[in-house]
Amino acid sequence: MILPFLIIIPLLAAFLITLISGGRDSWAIVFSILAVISLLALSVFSFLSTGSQTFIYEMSGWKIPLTICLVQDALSTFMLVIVNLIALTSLMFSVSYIRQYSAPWKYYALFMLLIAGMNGVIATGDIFNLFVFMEIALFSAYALVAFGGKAEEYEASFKYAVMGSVSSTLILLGIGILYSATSTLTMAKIAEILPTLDVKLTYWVGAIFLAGFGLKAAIIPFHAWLPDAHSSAPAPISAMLSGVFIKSLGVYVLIRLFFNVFGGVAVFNEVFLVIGAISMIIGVFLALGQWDIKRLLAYHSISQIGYIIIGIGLATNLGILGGVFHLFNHAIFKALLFYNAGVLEMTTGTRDLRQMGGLAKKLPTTSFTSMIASLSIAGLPPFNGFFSKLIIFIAAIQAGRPVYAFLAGLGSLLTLASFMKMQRYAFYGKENKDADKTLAKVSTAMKWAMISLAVLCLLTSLMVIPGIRELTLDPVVAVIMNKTGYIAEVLGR
Amino acid sequence: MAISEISYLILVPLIVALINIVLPVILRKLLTAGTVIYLALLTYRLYTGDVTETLILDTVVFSVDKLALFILIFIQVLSAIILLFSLKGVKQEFQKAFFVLYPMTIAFSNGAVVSVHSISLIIFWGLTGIMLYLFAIMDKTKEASDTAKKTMIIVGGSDVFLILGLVLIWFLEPGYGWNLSNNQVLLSGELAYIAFFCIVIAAFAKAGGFPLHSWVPDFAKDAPVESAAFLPAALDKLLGIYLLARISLTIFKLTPFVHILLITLGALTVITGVMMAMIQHNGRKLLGYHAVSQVGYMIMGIGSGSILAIVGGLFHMVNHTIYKSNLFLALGAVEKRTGTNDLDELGGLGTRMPLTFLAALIGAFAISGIPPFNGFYSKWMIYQGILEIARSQSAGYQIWLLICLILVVFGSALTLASFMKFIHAIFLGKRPAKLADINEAPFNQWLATGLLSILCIGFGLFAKELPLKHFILPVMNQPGLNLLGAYSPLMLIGLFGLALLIGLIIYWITRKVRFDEVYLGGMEALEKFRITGTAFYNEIRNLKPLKGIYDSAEKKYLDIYDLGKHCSFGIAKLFSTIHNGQMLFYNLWLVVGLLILLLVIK
Amino acid sequence: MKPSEGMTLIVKTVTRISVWLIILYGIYIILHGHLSPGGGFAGGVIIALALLNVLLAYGRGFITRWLNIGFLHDLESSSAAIFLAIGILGMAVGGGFLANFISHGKLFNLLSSGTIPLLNIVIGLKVCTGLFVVVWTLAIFHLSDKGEKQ
Amino acid sequence: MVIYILCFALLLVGIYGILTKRDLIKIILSLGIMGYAVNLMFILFAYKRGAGYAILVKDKAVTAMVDPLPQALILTSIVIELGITAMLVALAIRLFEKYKTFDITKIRRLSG
Repeated sequence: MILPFLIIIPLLAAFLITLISGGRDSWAIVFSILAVISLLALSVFSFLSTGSQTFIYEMSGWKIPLTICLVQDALSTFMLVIVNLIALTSLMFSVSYIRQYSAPWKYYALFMLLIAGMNGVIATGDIFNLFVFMEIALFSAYALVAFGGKAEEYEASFKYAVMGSVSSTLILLGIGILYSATSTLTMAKIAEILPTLDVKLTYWVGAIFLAGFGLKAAIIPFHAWLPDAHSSAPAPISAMLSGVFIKSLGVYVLIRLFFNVFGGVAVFNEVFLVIGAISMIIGVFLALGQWDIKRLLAYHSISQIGYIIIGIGLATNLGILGGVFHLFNHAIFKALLFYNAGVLEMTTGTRDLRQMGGLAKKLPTTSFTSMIASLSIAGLPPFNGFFSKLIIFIAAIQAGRPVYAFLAGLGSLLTLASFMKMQRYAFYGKENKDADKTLAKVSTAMKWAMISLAVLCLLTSLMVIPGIRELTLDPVVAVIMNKTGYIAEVLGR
Repeated sequence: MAISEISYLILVPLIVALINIVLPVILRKLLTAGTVIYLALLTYRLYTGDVTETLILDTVVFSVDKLALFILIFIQVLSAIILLFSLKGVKQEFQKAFFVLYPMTIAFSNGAVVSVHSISLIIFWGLTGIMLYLFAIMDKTKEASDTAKKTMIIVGGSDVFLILGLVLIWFLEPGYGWNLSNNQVLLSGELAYIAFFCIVIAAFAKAGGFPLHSWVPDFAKDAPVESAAFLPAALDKLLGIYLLARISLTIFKLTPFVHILLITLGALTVITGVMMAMIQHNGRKLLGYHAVSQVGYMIMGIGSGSILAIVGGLFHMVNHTIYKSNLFLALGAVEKRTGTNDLDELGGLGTRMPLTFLAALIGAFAISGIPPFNGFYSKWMIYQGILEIARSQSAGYQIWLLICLILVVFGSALTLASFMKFIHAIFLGKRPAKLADINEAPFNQWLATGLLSILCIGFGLFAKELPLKHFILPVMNQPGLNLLGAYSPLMLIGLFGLALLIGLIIYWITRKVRFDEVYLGGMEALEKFRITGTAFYNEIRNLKPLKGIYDSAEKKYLDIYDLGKHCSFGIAKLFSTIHNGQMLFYNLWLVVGLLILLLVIK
Repeated sequence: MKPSEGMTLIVKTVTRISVWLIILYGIYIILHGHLSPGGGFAGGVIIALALLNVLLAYGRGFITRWLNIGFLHDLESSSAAIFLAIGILGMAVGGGFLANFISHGKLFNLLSSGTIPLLNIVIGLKVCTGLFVVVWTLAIFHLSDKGEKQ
Repeated sequence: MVIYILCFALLLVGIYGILTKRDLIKIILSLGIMGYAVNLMFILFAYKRGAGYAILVKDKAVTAMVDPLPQALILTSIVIELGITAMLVALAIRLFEKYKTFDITKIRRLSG
C-alpha cells in the first residue's frame, strides 16, 4: 500500500507548488521538503518491511493482467531508498543554491516531477507505464538541465533531449514488439510467455532495449549527452542526474528487464561485461584529461556505471552484490562530489580547475567532504567505494575473468589519479588571488547536505558486514538472481 | 568476535587519535606519548607472552608470527623515538593535525602488520597510504600539493595491485581461504606469477623500490620533516619490506628466475638511487634518494633466496630505518635552527651543533657501510648471501649476479661519497655569515638523534648477540648462523682503534699547524667565494655519459609517474577530440551502437 | 502598433463565430468520453485549438485582455491535483488508486461509468489549459526574441 | 507485410533525418517522424483482419474488434511526443536567441 504514495506525493507536491506559487517560493520549499522527507521515510519503511517478500499493488482495483501493477520487492524498494535519500540532500543543497536563478518555484515543481518519474519507473511492474514515468522524469530532466538559462545549458539540454527522444523511440519500438509477441504489458506476464517464443525475439528486443536504456544509463557509445548535460545543470540537479537518475532509468531498468524479464540470457551478460569495461576505461581516460570540474565528474559517472555494469554482467551472486552495492555507493559519493563542485562554482565563479587553488582554508567543509568523496570514489579504504570495488574484483576473479578485474584495477588507478588532480588544483596549491573576490557564503543547509553524505560514505561501508548485509543487500541480490521467481511472485503463483 | 590484546595495538592509538581531535595541543602530545609507551609495553608483552589471535566473524583476522612481531617491535621503537623528536619543534601550523595523524598512522601500520586476513591487510595497507597523503598535504605550497598528488597516485594506486594479487592468491589456493599465515603457493602458471608481481609492485611502491621510487625524494623534500623521518624512512620501509618478505618467505615459493629478477631490480634501485642522490643540492632530497637506494639492498637480500641474505635484508631494513630516521631528524634539527635545508646555504655547523653533528656523522657512517656500524654488518651479510647463491647457479647467472654485486658495492662506495658531501656541506667548511648565531638543537631533538645513534652503534657491535639473536633469526627459524666469515666487530673495532691511535700520534707529532686567513687575488675571500659542500659534485653531474641521463632525469623523462602521466594524457586527448560537440556525430554513435548490438547478439 | 495585431477582418469574424462551436464540440467530446471515441484528451485538444484559433486570428494582445493566463495556469495545476485527489479517493473508498467508487450506472447512459466522466472532465481541462499555455509560452518567447533583435 | 516494411521505412526516414539534417527544426521533425513510425507500428500490431473499431456500441459483437489497448498507448505516447516537441521547440528558440543560428553543427560550445 505504500508504493502508490511514493508516486502520488511528489506529483501532488508538484501540482500544489505550481498552484500556490506566484512569488511565494517559501511555500514551494516547504512543500517540496515535506514531500521528500515523507518520501524518504516511506521508502525506508517499505524497504525495511519488505525484506525478501514481494508485494503487489494493483491499480484501480482490477486484477493483474488487466491493470497496471506496482511491484514492491527488495530491489525496487532499495532503489527507492537511494533515489529519495539523494533527493533529500539535493533539496537541502538546493534551497540556498537555487536562489541565484529566477523563479525558483519552477525548479521545485520540476524537481518533484523528476522524483515522481524516477519513483514511478522503479515502482511499476508494467512496461508501458515504465515508459511513461521514464518520459516524465526525462522531461523534467531536460527542463532542469536548461534551468540556468545560459547558452551552454540550452545546448546541452537540446542535445540531451534529441538523443533521449531517439532512445525513447527505440524503447517504445521494443515495447511494441514485445506487446505484439506476448499481448501483455505486465512485465511478469511477459517474462512468463517469452520462454515459449523464439529466442531470437528476446535477442532483438534485448539489443533495442540495451541501446535505449543504455543511453539513459550513459554506457559508451551511448554516453555523449552525459558530460554536456550533467556539467551544465545546476549542481544539485547534476547530483540527482549523476547520482540516481542514470541509475534508476538506466541501470535499474536494465537489471529488471534483462534479469527478471529476459531471464539472464548468457549473451547479454557477455555484452554487459564488454560494454561495461569499455565505459569504465574510456570514461576514466576522458575524465583524466578534463579541467572543467563538473565535466570531470560527469565522465567519472560513465566510468563508474561501467563498474556497476561489469558487476551485473558477471551474473554471479557476488558480482551482482558488488554491482548493486557500488550503485548505492556511487549515488552517495557522486552526489557529494557534485555538491562540492557546486560550492566551488558558486564561490569562485568558475568551473576551470586551473583558476582555482588553495581553497582548503576558505572552504574547510567542502574540502574535507570532497576528500572523503574522492578517496571513496577512488576505492580507498575504509570508505564505501573501496568495499564495492573490492567485491567486484573478487567476483570477477572468482568468475574466472581476471581480465575484467585487471581492467577494473586500471580504472581504479586512473580514477585515483584524476581525483588527486582535482584535489590538488581545487583545494591545495597556491591560492588564486582573483578567485577570492566573489567568495559567496556556503549556507548551513548546504554544509549539512555535504556532511551527511560524507558520513554516509563511511557508514555504508558497514553494509559489507554479514549481519547488515543480510538485511540490506542480500534480498536485493536474491531478487535479481531469482529470475523466474519474479514471475511467480508477481503473478501470485 | 574475540578481541585479544593484539587488537589493542590498533584500537588504542586509533581511539587516542580520535580523542586528540578535540584536545588542546599540549594534551595531544602527552596522550600520544603515553600511547606510544603503552604500545611499546604491549609489544613487549606480546614478545614474551603467549600470543592470542583476534577473531572477527569467526575468522582469524589479527595474529602475530615471528616476522610480524619483529616488525612490530621496530615500529614501536621508531615511532617512540620520532615522537620524542616531534614533541617540540613541529611547525605551529602543522601541530594540531600532526598529533592526530601520528597515532593514527601507528594504528594502521600495526594493523597492516598483524593482519593475517587478506582483506584486513588490504584495508590497513590502504589506510597507511591515506595517512601518507594527509601528511604530505599539510604544507599547502604548490610543490607540496604536487608531491602529495604524486605520492598518493603511486602509493594509493599500488593498492589496486595488492588487492588483485591477494585476491588472485585466494583464487589460486581456495583451501586456505583468506588466511595469509601459512600459505605456500607454488609459483607456477601465469596467474600465480601475475599475483606475485602485483604484490611486488605494491611492496615496491610502499618501500620505494625502482621504478616506483620517485615519490620518496619528493615526499622527503616537501612534507614536514618529522613525517619524512617517520613514514618513508621508517614505517613505510618496514611495511613494504615486510610485505615483500611475507610473500617471498611464507606465501610463495619463489623460482630461481624470480630470485635473479629481484636481485637485479634491487641492484638497479641501489645504483639509480645513489646516482641521483649524489647530485642533489637539497639535503632532504638527498636523504630521500638514499632512502630509495638502500631499499635496493633489502630487496636483493630478501629476493635472493639465501637464508643468510634474507636475514641480512631484514637486518638491513631495521638498520636503515634507524640510521635514516637519525639522518632525517638530524637534518630536521639543523633545518629548524637555520630555516633552510639547501646544502649550498649551510656549512660549518659542526662546532655550533656538536651533538647533532655527532649523530649525523654516525648515521652517515652507518649508511655508508663503514664498520663497525650496523649498516656494514647487514650489507656484509647480503653480499655473502648473494655470493652463496651465485655458487649454485649456472655460469651465465653467476656472471649476472657478479655484475649486480659489483654495481651494489660501487653503489655503497658512492653512498659514502655522497655522505661526505652531506656532512661537509652542513657541518664542516666555512660557516656562512648568516648562520653565525646558531645554537644546539633542543634537548628532545638531540636526545632522539642520540638514541638512534646509540642504536646504530649498538646494533653494529652486538649484532649477533642482540638483534639477530632475538628478533631476526627466530623469524627464519634458524638457531644460529655460522656463515659470517672472519668478520668480528670487536676485532674490527680494535683495528679501528689502532688506526685512530696512529692518526692521533701523527697529529700529535705534526700538530704545529698555522692558521691563516684565506686570500684570493690579494683580497680577503668574500662570502661568495665560499666553497660549498656540493661544489665538488657538480663535476660528476657534468661527466659526459652521465650528463644526458641526469638532464633527462631532471626533466622527469625517466620517472615512471611522469611517463604514465604523459601517456594517459595523450590517450585522454585522443578520446576528447572525438567528443567534438557535433550532435549529429553523437547520433551516429547511437545508431551504429544499436546496429552493432543487433549484429552481435545472437 | 495596433494594425499589426491579428489577421484580417474576415478571419476575425469567422473565428468569432466558429470558436464557440468548436469549444462546444470539444465539450461534447469530453462529456461523451465514456460512450464514444474521444474523451478528455481529444476534447481538451479541440478546446485548446479553438483558443489557439483566437490567438492566431486576434493576436497576443487580445488574448491577454480576453483570458487570464494566470488563471489558466492555476486551472491546469488544480485540475491535475483534482485528478490525483480522485485517485486517492478511490484508494480510500474503493480498492486501489483510481478505483471506481461511484455506482456504474446503466450502460450507454450519459451519467454512467462511475468516476470516468469526472476524470474525463478533469483531463479535458488539464489538456486544454496545458496545451494552450504551452503554445502561449512559445508565443511569448517569439515576442522577446523580436524585441532583442531590434 | 508491405505495410510493415513501409512503416519501417518511415522509421528509417526519421533516423536519416536525425543523422544528416543540420537545421534544429528539421531534427525535431525527424524525431516526430520516428515517433509516428513507431506509433503506426503499434496500430498495425493491434489490427485484426476484418475487425472494426473498438468501441462498445449497442448490438455489436465484442469479438470483431481490433485490440483497443495499443490505441490507448498511442494516445499516451502522442501526448509525450507533444510535450517533448514543445520542449524542443522552446529550446530551439532559445538556442537561436543565444547562438543566432539554427545550424546544429555550429552549436558546439560543449566539447571535449
